Amino acid sequence: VSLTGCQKKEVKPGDVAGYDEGEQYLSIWVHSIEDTLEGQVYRESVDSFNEKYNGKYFADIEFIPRNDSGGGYSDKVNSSVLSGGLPDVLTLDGPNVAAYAENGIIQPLADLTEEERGEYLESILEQGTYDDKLYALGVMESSVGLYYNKDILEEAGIEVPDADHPWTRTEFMDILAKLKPIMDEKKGYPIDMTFPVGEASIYYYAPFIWANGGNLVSDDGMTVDGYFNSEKNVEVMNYFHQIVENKYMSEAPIENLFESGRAAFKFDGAWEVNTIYENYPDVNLGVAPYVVGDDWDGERYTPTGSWAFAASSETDNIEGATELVKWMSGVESGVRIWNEAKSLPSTYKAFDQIDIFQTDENYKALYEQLSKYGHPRPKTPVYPQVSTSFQQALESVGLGGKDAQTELDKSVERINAKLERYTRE
Amino acid sequence: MKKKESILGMAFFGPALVLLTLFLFLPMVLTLVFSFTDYFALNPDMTHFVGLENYINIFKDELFVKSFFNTVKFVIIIVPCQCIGALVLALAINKVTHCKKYFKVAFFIPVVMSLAVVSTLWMDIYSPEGILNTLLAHFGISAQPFIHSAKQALPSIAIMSVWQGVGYQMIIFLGGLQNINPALYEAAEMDHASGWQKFKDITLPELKPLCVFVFITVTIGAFRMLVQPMVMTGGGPDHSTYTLVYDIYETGTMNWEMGLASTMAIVFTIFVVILTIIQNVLTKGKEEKKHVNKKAKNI
Amino acid sequence: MLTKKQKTFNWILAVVLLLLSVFFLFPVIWMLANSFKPDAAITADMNSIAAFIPPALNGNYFENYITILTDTNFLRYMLNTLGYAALLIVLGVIVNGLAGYALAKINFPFRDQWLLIIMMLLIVPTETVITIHFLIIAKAGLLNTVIGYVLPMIVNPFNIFLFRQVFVSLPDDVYEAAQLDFCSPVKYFFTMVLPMSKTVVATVSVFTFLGVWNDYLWPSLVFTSSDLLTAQIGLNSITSNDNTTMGQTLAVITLITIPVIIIYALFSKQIVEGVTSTGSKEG
Amino acid sequence: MSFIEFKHIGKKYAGAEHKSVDDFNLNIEEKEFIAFVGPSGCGKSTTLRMIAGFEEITEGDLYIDGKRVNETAPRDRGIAMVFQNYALYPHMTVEKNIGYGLKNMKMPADQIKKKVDWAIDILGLQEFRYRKPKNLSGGQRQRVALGRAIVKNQKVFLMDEPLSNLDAKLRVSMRTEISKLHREMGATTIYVTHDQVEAMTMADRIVIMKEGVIQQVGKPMELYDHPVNKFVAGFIGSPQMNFFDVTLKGNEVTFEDGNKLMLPEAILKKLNGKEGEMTLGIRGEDLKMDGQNLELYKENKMKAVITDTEVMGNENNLYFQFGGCQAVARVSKYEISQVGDEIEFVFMPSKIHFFDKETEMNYL
Amino acid sequence: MSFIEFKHIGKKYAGAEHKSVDDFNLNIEEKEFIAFVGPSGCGKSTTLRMIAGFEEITEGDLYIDGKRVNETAPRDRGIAMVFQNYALYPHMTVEKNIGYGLKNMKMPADQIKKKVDWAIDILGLQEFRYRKPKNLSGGQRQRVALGRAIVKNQKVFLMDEPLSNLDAKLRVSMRTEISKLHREMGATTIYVTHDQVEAMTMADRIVIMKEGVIQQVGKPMELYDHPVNKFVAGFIGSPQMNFFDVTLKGNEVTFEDGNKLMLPEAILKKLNGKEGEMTLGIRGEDLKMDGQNLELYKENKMKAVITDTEVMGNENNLYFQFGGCQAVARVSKYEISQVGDEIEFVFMPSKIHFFDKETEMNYL
Ligand SMILES: Nc1ncnc2c1ncn2[C@@H]1O[C@H](COP(=O)(O)OP(=O)(O)OP(=O)(O)O)[C@@H](O)[C@H]1O
Ligand SMILES: Nc1ncnc2c1ncn2[C@@H]1O[C@H](COP(=O)(O)OP(=O)(O)OP(=O)(O)O)[C@@H](O)[C@H]1O
Ligand SMILES: [Mg+2]
Ligand SMILES: [Mg+2]
Repeated sequence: VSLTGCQKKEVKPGDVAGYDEGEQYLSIWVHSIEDTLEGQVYRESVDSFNEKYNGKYFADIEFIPRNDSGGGYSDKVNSSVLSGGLPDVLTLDGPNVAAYAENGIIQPLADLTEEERGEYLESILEQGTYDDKLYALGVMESSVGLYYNKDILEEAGIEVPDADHPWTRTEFMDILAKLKPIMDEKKGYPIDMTFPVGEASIYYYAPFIWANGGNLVSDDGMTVDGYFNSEKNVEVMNYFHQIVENKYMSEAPIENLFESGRAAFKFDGAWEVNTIYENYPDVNLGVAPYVVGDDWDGERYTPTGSWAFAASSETDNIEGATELVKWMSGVESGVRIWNEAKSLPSTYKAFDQIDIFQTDENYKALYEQLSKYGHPRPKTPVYPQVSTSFQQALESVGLGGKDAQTELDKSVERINAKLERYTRE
Repeated sequence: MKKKESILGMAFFGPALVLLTLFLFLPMVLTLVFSFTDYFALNPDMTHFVGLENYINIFKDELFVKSFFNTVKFVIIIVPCQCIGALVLALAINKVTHCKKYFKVAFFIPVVMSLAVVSTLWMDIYSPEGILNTLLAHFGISAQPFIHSAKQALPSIAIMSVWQGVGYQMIIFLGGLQNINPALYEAAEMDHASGWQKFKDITLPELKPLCVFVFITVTIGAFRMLVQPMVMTGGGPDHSTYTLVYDIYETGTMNWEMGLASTMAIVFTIFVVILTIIQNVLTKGKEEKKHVNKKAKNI
Repeated sequence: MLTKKQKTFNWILAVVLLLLSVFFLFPVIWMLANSFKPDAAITADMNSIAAFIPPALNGNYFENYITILTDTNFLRYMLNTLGYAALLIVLGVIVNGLAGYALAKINFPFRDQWLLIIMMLLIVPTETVITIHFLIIAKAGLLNTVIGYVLPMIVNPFNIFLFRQVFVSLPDDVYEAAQLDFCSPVKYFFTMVLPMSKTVVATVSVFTFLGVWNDYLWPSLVFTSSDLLTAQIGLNSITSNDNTTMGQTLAVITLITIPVIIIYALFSKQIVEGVTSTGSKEG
Repeated sequence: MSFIEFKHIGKKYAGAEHKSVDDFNLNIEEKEFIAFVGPSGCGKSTTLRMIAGFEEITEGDLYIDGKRVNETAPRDRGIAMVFQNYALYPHMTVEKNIGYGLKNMKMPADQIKKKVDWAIDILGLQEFRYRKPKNLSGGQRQRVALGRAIVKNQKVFLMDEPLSNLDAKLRVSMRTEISKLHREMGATTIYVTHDQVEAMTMADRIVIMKEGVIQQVGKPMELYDHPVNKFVAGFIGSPQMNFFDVTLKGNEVTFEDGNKLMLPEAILKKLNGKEGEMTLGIRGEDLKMDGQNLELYKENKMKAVITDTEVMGNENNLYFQFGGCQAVARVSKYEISQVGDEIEFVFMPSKIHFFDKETEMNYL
Repeated sequence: MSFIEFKHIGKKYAGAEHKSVDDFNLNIEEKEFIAFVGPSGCGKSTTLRMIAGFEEITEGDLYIDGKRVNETAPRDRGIAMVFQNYALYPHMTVEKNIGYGLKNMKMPADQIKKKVDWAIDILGLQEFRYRKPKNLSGGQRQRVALGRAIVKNQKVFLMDEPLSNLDAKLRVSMRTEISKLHREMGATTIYVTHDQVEAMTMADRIVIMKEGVIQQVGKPMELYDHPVNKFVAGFIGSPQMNFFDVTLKGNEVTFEDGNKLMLPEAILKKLNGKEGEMTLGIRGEDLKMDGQNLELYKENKMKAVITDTEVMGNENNLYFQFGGCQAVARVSKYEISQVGDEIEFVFMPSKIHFFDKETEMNYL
């Protein structure tokens, strides 16, 4: 079955406004339409790239819409792999780096100087690296905060520790227990959390695994048995079930529980800070450090990761593509993405240039957590399977109360089936 | 003369045939071919022929089997509810003398709204503190988890789906009802038929061909259930709302396992085709039997 | 003739239906009412009857709409979609109509077999073949073009089937009369068959419109240029934007729903008739 | 008291401009066979449907067997009806169609069978007993519709153009069949038709309607021989009665083309001195051209040239110009004429009618 | 050479057991008006549709104006046709319906208008000009269908039961209209009908068919007076010809009930010595009961008792038992009789027919 064949678009100078004779043509796909704030940032970044490298490179951006359930952009990439016609540079979600690299859809970037590497947050470099080679650089980073309602904790007389001394699971469970009667009175729950379908579950809750000394996959990404279903992970799963069982969280999600002052804690993305500031000024917001395992010894564990730029394997101009990737993920673009779309940037300099990360304690806390303790999601070509398996296990153990070990073993089986493709030869 | 007609026929059918070939037959054939391979979307060059392996695997796959039964459950709930609901609505609207036009539009409105939009709205309805639970609280019923519980999620989605689609079938039935010769009812009135007898002896038999049509479209629709669970529950909780088409979609698009997804699609299609045929044979068979009886009596 | 008993029954029926219709309408009402409110008001009204009542008329009544229409290209997307729908309706009616006519009235080889196959094709879920559509369109170099978008959507087994069912019952003698009036088959199709089958044409048109209007996946694959995007994509990108408020989201959804409702209301009579002629002849 | 009484019955459809039936008064005796005739849209079906109870009576009172039935449900009026388009139950066999009413009346199965057998026998439907309506020819369907009505033994029998869809031959035989049934069953029958031959041959009395108003009620030959107005005269009889615009002065009738006719005393007496412009009417068969009559009325002999003939087999119609219009004479096949022949004919004086020019009423 | 020639034309529908039309031979002259009659299903429409080119001719050759047209497309045969069910274009106004053919012939617009105006005028459709077919009454639709055919000035004019859906009154007037049009336009016309009155009054010649086979071709009165077989004799004429089973011996005809009739020399001569069992046929109007005839044929006077009467206005049908069957006599309205009256009547000897019992052929 070979429908494959290079169908790469031939673009000649003059075909596109701005593409002049003597320039090298670089096509780039982004996963957002031009109309969105994010899309506009990319458009601006590409424009400034073309200005900067006028006469040398010309980058031509295409916007490909993506819907909530992941359709659209990824369908298009998948189909283009088959039909040929991938661009020189494309965006991809952080956890997919391994799969794309393993399957030869993207190629390693040209070497970066130490200085260039040093600009990026460690989590970004980590996310973009597979098999010791750097494939992708993101312009955005993300983080999840353990938000708390200052007024409620004060009322309960609970002190919040600093980033280097987070609550352990046991401590946190005690706090929840303490909050329970108070929150019952408010017709709420100690913590506003859910195990949502999709990517969010692994994103929010895998840190509990890492901070417990556990892991989901082996370092090379090719083994899960003994990792995914390790005893440590069983502990974590059971921990979540306890929270549910004790009714510290609502079994079914309730809209705006935290925002309306009926929950003391909430796990949510960094954007939540902005949302609360803008829409719920009554909530006195604080950011606590992510909860750790009882034996935590300071290793990285907090959620990170976002879409990144990579050079497709179809590009024969890896130098140019790398330039474009660097530019798109660079400081200037990072500042822009914050200003326009309120996404966290990916470089230290960018954070430095944005006042709010110095002045606002909550943003500052998030930045600190990210830069010090950020941990990328598992790097394995079967990531999608790992992610869904995690979510499903969490759901059936946490909510369903099933036996954690059995569930995790089942997951391992399912993931192994997918891994077979890579481990065959 | 005959030859001319053949040419004319092909000329008329031609454009559709070309497009059908390109966009339906070819994809189906490709799907069939893929189903015997381990075609992986991210790495098409590495495709191997694997024989029946995929077919064996999917039937060993618990999730596939589960999604299969979920789908059947959806069909079992949706088909009778939607068919009967549509019929009842149509009968009522046909009968009612006030605001007929308004009703025709009102019940159809969910049909014209996109599934994604409707699903989002219903998530609010079903939410623990949503309208429905608020309403239940008025009757002293404790809050129900609905789409957040493995037990209730599937029926909840099925009900929403019926709600959304029933207007379409209602319109079909309404058309059928308006086609029934009113003189038949007058004749039945002369023949001292009660309201129920009129329904049983005139309305139902007259609507029968339409019922078959509606039944098939609703069944196929229910089999193709995807967007509602995707938006509302993501197939959960505990895969209780994970459907066949959802599985196909995830396997193919999210997990890039095109070979496997193709196998599922083929199995799915075969299953529905068989069902349709059985259903056709059943209804036809009945008629033929009657025919035979009639002949026997005539002799 | 109505006896008193029947009259009372009719009133009861109307009331019951009215209540029931509220159940079918409330999402729309909720959506409509809230699309005029700022988010704070939406949250505040959430669990009371106020959620179904639009706010009092004030200066920023249409603010959500204004934001949507000025800050985004949504209007443009809606117009695009209308254009595609129009194009697809015309092409779809011609291609499917011709095929349906051939299957109904012209004797050509394997006609009945074709019909059977078309009925089988009704089952194929679009989701499973869309990737291959994309491949074909990509191979043909038609990505990001209107033609590439339209091409796979033109032919539709359901519509062919619908057309056939209606055309079968067209009287043959009109065709014969037209022949004696020197009318060619093609001309007959366009000047006689289609005008005589207005109801089914209306039905197919509305269904086509609905399909185009609510489709997300296919346009998202084909189109990359924002000049060409469709309303559903616009809706999706607007709603998935974290900065979009609930009210704005509802305003977009309202904008996207209203045209469909209007079109349906206008054509409901034809649809009822068109649909009937299909089903009832089936048995 | 009569069996069915219409008292000032009127019907105005919702939204209609005019009344479809207006001030309808009629008494029908038990066992009578009444035919309603009139041009299309004159209100025949409407009246019938008011009797059956399918249309509301908007004015007046309807009595059946002494009871006012305006508000009675159709099923309680004791009526059987044959519908214009049969209205057979399409999914039931002939047998079931006929027995359906009895079944609903909770008659025991063996009695139903007896009744149905009887009807099937009478109507000659034996071999179609297990067929469904769609497999029957028009005539057979018609008979099923009749069967459905006759098994029920109701006192009133309504038929709405029951033969309109049959071909001429079948129509004739069904006519006899219905007459026979009526004689045997003795139900009061109201029969709507636009075919005057049916009405003439079957009915005891005919009701002629026009635009919702009764024009004349009477025995068939009464209507034929003594129509009360020009409408009735023209409607009954085929070919239509000949009408001439004439001026009467003394006993002399002057036609537009100057021809003159002398009236005998008997007619003048009936005319009661009326004079001036009027319309003279005479039927085709009353224009005589046989030797005997030519001899008898020779002082009034007229001449004309035949412009057209219609040969009907048993008789011929001769067309010619006379008195300023086209006239037709109906002669037996034994009197043969060709186009172009000059003929002589006379008016049978006793068959002449005079109508008022304005009111169109018959003077005689 | 004739204008239309059928040479051994046959038609067998695919899948049918029997031929629907069998060995059909007929020559039609230019400008002739031919009527096809016969019972339902006898192949009339099939023949007509073969002429138009809508059905394949499976056997034999068809010539129009000297050219073999078996394979010619309908539009090239120079034919205009009025369809049984009008087949009007439902979405076009009357005017457009009539002009559509001309428009397709690329006639200039002003000429079309003239033609259409002319047709609309002739047919009295002025006030319906801009109506669509569904808003017309049956008779008006009929006229539009006619109009569509006449504007095209074709040489052959086919009509398939064009009046079957009209009421009696309208039928009579349309009959005249069509005859007039035929005379004015002079197109060769083939007219299919199951109504013999239409055929008798309009056609130059009538073709009687039965089960796909021509039974007789001839002028109307020829068929009426000299039917070649019992089928034709029975089919033409209403009420049907009386048939009696008789035995002929010498000049004595014996009926089943023993009544005897003496035949005159003239008939015996024609019978040419045939004797034995045969069928005697005589039409109702040839059973005479007026004084003159009773006197004339008094040696053959018969007696019977009237069992039923049909009053038709201008005439009456009297039914009675005679010769072992029910017989009918047709008498003028001037001869009045009641059920139960005993009547005397005679057979008009010159109108008696004798048919072979086996072959049903007319002996005379
Ligand atoms: N439902 C209705 N609404 C308004 N007017 C009606 C309705 N039904 C009949 N009419 C009108 O009432 C009048 C009488 O109609 P009716 O059906 O009684 O005529 P008819 O004598 O039976 O004629 P036909 O011989 O054509 O059947 C007609 O003018 C008709 O247009
Ligand atoms: N398409 C067909 N296939 C098979 N047999 C047919 C077809 N059309 C007509 N016939 C048969 O051919 C015979 C002649 O039919 P035709 O329509 O010519 O009758 P007709 O004389 O016009 O009768 P009618 O007066 O009822 O219109 C009938 O026996 C009929 O059943
Ligand atoms: Mg009527
Ligand atoms: Mg015919």
